[in-house]
Amino acid sequence: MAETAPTVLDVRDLKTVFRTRSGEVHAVNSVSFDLKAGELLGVVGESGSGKSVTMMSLLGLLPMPPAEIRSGEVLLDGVDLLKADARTLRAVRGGKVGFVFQDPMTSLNPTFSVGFQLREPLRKHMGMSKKAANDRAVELLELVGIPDARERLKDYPHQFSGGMRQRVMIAIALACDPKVLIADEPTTALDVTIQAQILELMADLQSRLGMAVIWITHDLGVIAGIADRVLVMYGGQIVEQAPVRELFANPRHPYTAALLKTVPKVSGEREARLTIIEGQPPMLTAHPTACPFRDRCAHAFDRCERENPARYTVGDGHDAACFKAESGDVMPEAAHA
Amino acid sequence: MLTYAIRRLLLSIPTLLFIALVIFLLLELAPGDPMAQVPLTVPDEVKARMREALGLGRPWPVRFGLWLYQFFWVEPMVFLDWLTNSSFLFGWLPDTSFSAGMDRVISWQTRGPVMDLVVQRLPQTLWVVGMSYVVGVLIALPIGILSAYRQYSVFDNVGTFVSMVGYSIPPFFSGVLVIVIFSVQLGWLPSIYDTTHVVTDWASFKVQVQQMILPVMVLALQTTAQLSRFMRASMLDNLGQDYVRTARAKGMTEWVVVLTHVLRNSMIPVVTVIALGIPAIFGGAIITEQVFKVNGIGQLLITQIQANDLPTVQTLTFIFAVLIVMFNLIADLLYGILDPRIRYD
Amino acid sequence: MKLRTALLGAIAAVATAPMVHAEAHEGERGRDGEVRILYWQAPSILNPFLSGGTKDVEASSMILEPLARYNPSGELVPWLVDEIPTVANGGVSEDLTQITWKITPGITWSDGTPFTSEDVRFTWEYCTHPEGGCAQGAKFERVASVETPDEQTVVVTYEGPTPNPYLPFVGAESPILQAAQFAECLGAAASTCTEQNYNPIGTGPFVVTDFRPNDVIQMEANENYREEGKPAFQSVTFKGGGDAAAAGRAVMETGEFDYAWNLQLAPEVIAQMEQGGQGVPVAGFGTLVERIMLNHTNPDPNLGPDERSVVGPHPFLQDPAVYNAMSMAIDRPLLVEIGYGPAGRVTCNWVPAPEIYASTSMTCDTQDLEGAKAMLEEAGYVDTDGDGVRETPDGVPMNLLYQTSTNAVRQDFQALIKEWWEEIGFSVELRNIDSSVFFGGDAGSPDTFQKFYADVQMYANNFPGTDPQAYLGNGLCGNIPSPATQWQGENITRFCSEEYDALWAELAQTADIEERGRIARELNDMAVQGGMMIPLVDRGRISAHSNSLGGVDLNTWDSELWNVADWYRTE
Amino acid sequence: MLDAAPAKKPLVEVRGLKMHFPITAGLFRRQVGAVKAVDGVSFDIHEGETLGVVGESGCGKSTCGRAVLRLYDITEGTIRIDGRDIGQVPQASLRQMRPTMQMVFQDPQASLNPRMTVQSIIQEPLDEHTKMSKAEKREKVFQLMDAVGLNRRFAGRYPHAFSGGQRQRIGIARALALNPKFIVCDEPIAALDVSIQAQVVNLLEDLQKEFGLTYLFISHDLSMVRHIATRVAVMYLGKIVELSPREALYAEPLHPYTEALLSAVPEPDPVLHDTAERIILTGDVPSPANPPKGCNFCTRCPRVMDICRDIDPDYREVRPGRYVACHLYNETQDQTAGTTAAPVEEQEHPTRRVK
Repeated sequence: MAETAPTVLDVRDLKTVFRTRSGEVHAVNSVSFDLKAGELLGVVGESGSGKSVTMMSLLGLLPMPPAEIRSGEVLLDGVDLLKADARTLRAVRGGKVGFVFQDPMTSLNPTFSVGFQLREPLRKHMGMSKKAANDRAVELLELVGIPDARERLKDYPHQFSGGMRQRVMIAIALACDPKVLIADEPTTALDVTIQAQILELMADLQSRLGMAVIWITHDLGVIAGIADRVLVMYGGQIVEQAPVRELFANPRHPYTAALLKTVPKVSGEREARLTIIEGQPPMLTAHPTACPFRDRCAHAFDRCERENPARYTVGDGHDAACFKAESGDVMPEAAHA
Repeated sequence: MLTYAIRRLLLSIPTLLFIALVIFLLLELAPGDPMAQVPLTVPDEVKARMREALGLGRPWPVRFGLWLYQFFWVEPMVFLDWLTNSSFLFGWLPDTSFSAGMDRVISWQTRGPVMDLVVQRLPQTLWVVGMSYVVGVLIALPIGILSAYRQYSVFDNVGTFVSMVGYSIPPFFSGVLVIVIFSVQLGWLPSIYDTTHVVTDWASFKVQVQQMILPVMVLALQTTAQLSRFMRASMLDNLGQDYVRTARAKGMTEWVVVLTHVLRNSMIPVVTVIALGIPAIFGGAIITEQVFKVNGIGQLLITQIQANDLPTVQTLTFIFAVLIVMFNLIADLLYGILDPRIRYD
Repeated sequence: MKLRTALLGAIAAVATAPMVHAEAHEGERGRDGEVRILYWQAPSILNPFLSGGTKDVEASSMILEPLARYNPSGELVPWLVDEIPTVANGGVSEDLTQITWKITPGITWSDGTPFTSEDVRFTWEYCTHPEGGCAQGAKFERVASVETPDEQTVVVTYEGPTPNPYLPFVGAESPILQAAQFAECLGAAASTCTEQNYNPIGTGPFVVTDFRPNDVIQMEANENYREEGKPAFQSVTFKGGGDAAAAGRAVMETGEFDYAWNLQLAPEVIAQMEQGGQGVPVAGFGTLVERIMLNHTNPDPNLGPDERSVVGPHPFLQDPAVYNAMSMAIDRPLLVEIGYGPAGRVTCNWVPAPEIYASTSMTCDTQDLEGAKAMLEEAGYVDTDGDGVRETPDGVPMNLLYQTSTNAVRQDFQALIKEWWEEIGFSVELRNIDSSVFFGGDAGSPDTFQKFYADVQMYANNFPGTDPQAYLGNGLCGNIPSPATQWQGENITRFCSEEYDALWAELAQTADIEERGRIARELNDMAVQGGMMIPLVDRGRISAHSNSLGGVDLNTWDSELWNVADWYRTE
Repeated sequence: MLDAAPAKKPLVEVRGLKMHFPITAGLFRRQVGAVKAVDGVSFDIHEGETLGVVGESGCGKSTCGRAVLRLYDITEGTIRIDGRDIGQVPQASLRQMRPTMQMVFQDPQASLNPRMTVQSIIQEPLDEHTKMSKAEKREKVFQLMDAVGLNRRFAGRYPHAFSGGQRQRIGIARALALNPKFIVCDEPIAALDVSIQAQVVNLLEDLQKEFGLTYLFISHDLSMVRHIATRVAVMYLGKIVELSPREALYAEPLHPYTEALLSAVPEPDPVLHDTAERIILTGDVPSPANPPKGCNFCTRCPRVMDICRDIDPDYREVRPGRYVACHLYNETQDQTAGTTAAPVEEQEHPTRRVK
């Protein structure tokens, strides 16, 4: 992982709120992170932790209303996407930034052929002729390892297996040589053997194409295998950020530590009893004024009730939002309001 | 798909025969007398003789069998004869007379062949009810799409209100209302439909359009109300789907997202609903036809029901049953054609 | 027969006004273009012998004609003959068994062939064929033979003396069919002659060009019509369908049609439509009487179906004090006003017209509740148990079940009359039955008017033509419906009186018109005073024509369109 | 290597279980084939143990679980539960057997009637199968709620008011209501978050100890199965390819599929990840309507031999307590598979071993 690589995406103080009938849900709270060229940034967290919403917020893919981006900056190549007009945003989506979503069955339009769905971004962003787009589509399918690519262009999504469908999704995301690929739980819906295939494919593609990848998952195993750097999210906030080995070897946030312990393994020592995190994730109904993990935290003390901890630097590229880590310096731009 | 269609067609035969029997028995058991409209001045024994002449003296299984024979054997023969004698298509074939000497299904009230009545009534029904259906569909689809896309907007709320009005105001009210406004008060449009009007030139075409406006308007309001709601619901279902997010993530414009990706999927159920509504066109719109004196199939059915004209009512309701069964099949097949995920075998 | 000027109400007078101008209005055939007629009940067939329906009879009357017909006064007028045969002019035999019609020479069918006595004879044959199901069969019932000594002469012989020989070939219901056209349509074949039934060849002023059953008829002037310069209209559009309100609107408000038939509408609705200024309503009165029939047998549901309304006198309804009190309690002018307006008049008679047969011996146009109560008290009907309902001297409470067909006006009447009767001490339960069941004649249904499973029932009835003999025969003991007769028979109330039967027999033997009138009036009084019914309203008919249509002369004895050949455009 | 708990008698005995769903086609809907969802499966479950069934989606593990409870009318085979043969018994007479065998479903959202309160959901089996009084039932429901860790105060609430983990607890309480001996848990944790999965698994273990339950635990999560199961059956395309005691299976998988499956599970340990050798299978699982000739796994097997494409291997006990269906173990039973297996030929085969 080259520390000197330039930053392609810089997110600062992003706040996203959903307005529902029963009040506001503060889904993303003051999230700040950056993405360096060519790295694979893993984002891990349970459902409701805000990891998907954060990524959807970046390119305005949340339905607004009910979603509303309260504040923040998303700088892609120096352009603030939150202030960009619709046309600019559309040029970025599918162009500079590609997306892969969780369920390849529902994420592909069932009534259009795979070829049509592949050609769409090519013709829009690259202005290709139908013929050129077709050739490129074949190339892309071959790139993601789909045999008989040319024949399969006229097939519909349901005629592909789950793994093949996700390959098609990846081909679409890669169509216009994106600088950034955002993959939102891309292997969650797949079987382990297929997941292994896709993980291998992604590693291969990244090394060949060199784009930066944000990989959202709840599976620590996947993160361990693929990520260079990891963001841990909880309750709409980033609670820990670290290089992958550092995170697994030396988790500094109690949540990260507990999460690592709850996961059983297929090898090594078998635990007599699974470690659990008692309680439920927090309801994000108000702007947080306390640590979101305090109710489930074994180390919580009275300050955690009163104040939401900032992200304190605890090592090289490693920070954690916990008062236990306070000895370090506060991340410059990540002080929770 | 073909096997599926054939299988369904074969299955529909016993279904339809059963429907025919049920209709017959229902009509048979319903109270009422074909002589009820004959004035009281006609003595009872004359009425009894008239009933006898209609064949009412025979037991019902005989009459049902006769009707089956007439409907399924004689009428097709008559149709064949017509094809070879006077139709455009097969007029060059040697004239046939398969049906010579056969008794057709005869209406008790008009003493004419029922199928001739149907053929006579179809044009105006198809023109008026069919046109209103087309107009209704053409209005309903954009309204439904826009209502869904701008859910809870002013437009959507107005659409909801208009649909509610369309649903809840019966045509015998709205029909009379528009007659009072446009025919009586303003005098712009006729209140009575002229079924004998023939379009020959621009002026007569204008007359035809004028006399169609009111009934089409009243009927289209209902179609629009129902379909636009359905279209809206279908669009809303699909707007929330993952593939819409994918399309947006590919940088597609909203126009493409909505009118290409979402519309195609939303149309699948809507098209089948539209197909299922088509038999209703042939069935006519009983009340509206009555209000505007568009003497089509619906009006025929209601007058013959009032007259207890069993053969006509039996034949008409059975034709509706056939149409409904057929269009159900067509709707299912359409579903298979439109939705690549569905394959019949 | 005298002109029944008395029958012409105020509105009818308006209608006759243009008739005066009719004589002055002359010119070429077809000069006035198109006339548009609207019948809200659409004609379904143009052969009146296969349909009893008024709409069909009247539509076909523009094409088919009888030998003689009735004018608006109820007088017989020659139509295809030179004069009406009578005993006086020798046309009717002295023994009243034979009538001889002389056809006017030179009359042709619309296809140009001559109209002959053979056509008349054929018509008799057609209608009396046992398998034909002829709706007018009753008119030919006593005819023994029809002979044609020559092409212009028709001799009708009856089975016995027939004081009223003017039934067959008279009036719109019994016109002449063309023998050549209908030759193949005898008996069972009648139903299959679609072309003939839809497009009969006639002698009338118009010929059919397009007939669409239950929808529209298009007609053209008959080029072979016998009268020069008639009809004034070249074509007719005869539209059917919709409802009475729409028909009235189309003539009086939007002016789309020239003539609308039988506007059975609430009086205020007609008045409002008239404000439209495009047309006017016209009224005519016939013999249709809305009446309350009184059951002479006991309809008690506790009796079995074979006893109910069959045996045993009614516990109180045969007492004159009871039914006279019931009649006195009714405010007939109010009923007329709310129910029929200009289309109704108070009547105390069963036979309200023609004038010669209309009794004048009774009056009933004032309500007298106190008198009614007194009458009941005096006859011993008192409320002994204090529940507000009188009991008979035998202690039977005076409960009435009052049934009628479902119809808005009838239900209004029921409500009012119930109120009045309850005021004088009856208990009244109301019931209404769908008209197709009520009048349907289904022997299996308990709800028909023939079965009369109620104490009183209300409906309207009339008789065809002008002679009431057969109608008065409805009161004969022999006509009582019962299980034995499969509930057939016209004597619905089961009124039975030897005296009445004897007097009716006398009527059947009498030819002299004045004498027939006297006997008929006496029979009418006997029946009403004997408690057969309580007559309420003489119901006329209202139609409407546009302001520009002249020559309309509303006729309730024959087809409304009887003189359509004389209609013309006034502007 | 001896089976850990051989002494106990089997509570559930399944022999040759087949569950085929017919495929019909043509004008007269003739059967032209069958989806062989479960195709000849045999196993025992001892009293008080947990048999884990693992496999990828479509391998027939859920169908197998349902078939064992006779939620389907099975195509072939015998099922004995607690000494009674229920394989071919008509559904009506199964009713009285139902209390001893229960099921916990995957999707707690879908398997709970949203219009019933928690109280009535848990009480429903009691209404059906017992003659308890109202008060008794109420008390029983409270006991069950205590047992699964739900607050009694929430008995009157509706399912939507609960989180996924709590809903699964409701489902478990319902399954426990009739004091069953045997519970089929069909992917009970698949829909739950990681931190909640552990809670539910621990609960299931506690309940097993407390009530002496026997589980058939169906899951695609090999690490969870490793934790909860006593013995593990690995299914592939309708058949059990390997059934072994847990420790033995995870330590030394015998069947090539088991081996590949285990190696595909991502380990939450970056160091291990970078060093371990991984087998990545190519291609997809064939359709159960049209399984390959010979061994079902022959199309993807990294150690495929000619015989595998012809002959379906027998399912045999190759070592004490270890059952495998693979031609690699055709020789004597006491040979160690890993060392004596036929040499692996890699040249043409697309399966890769990666680091």
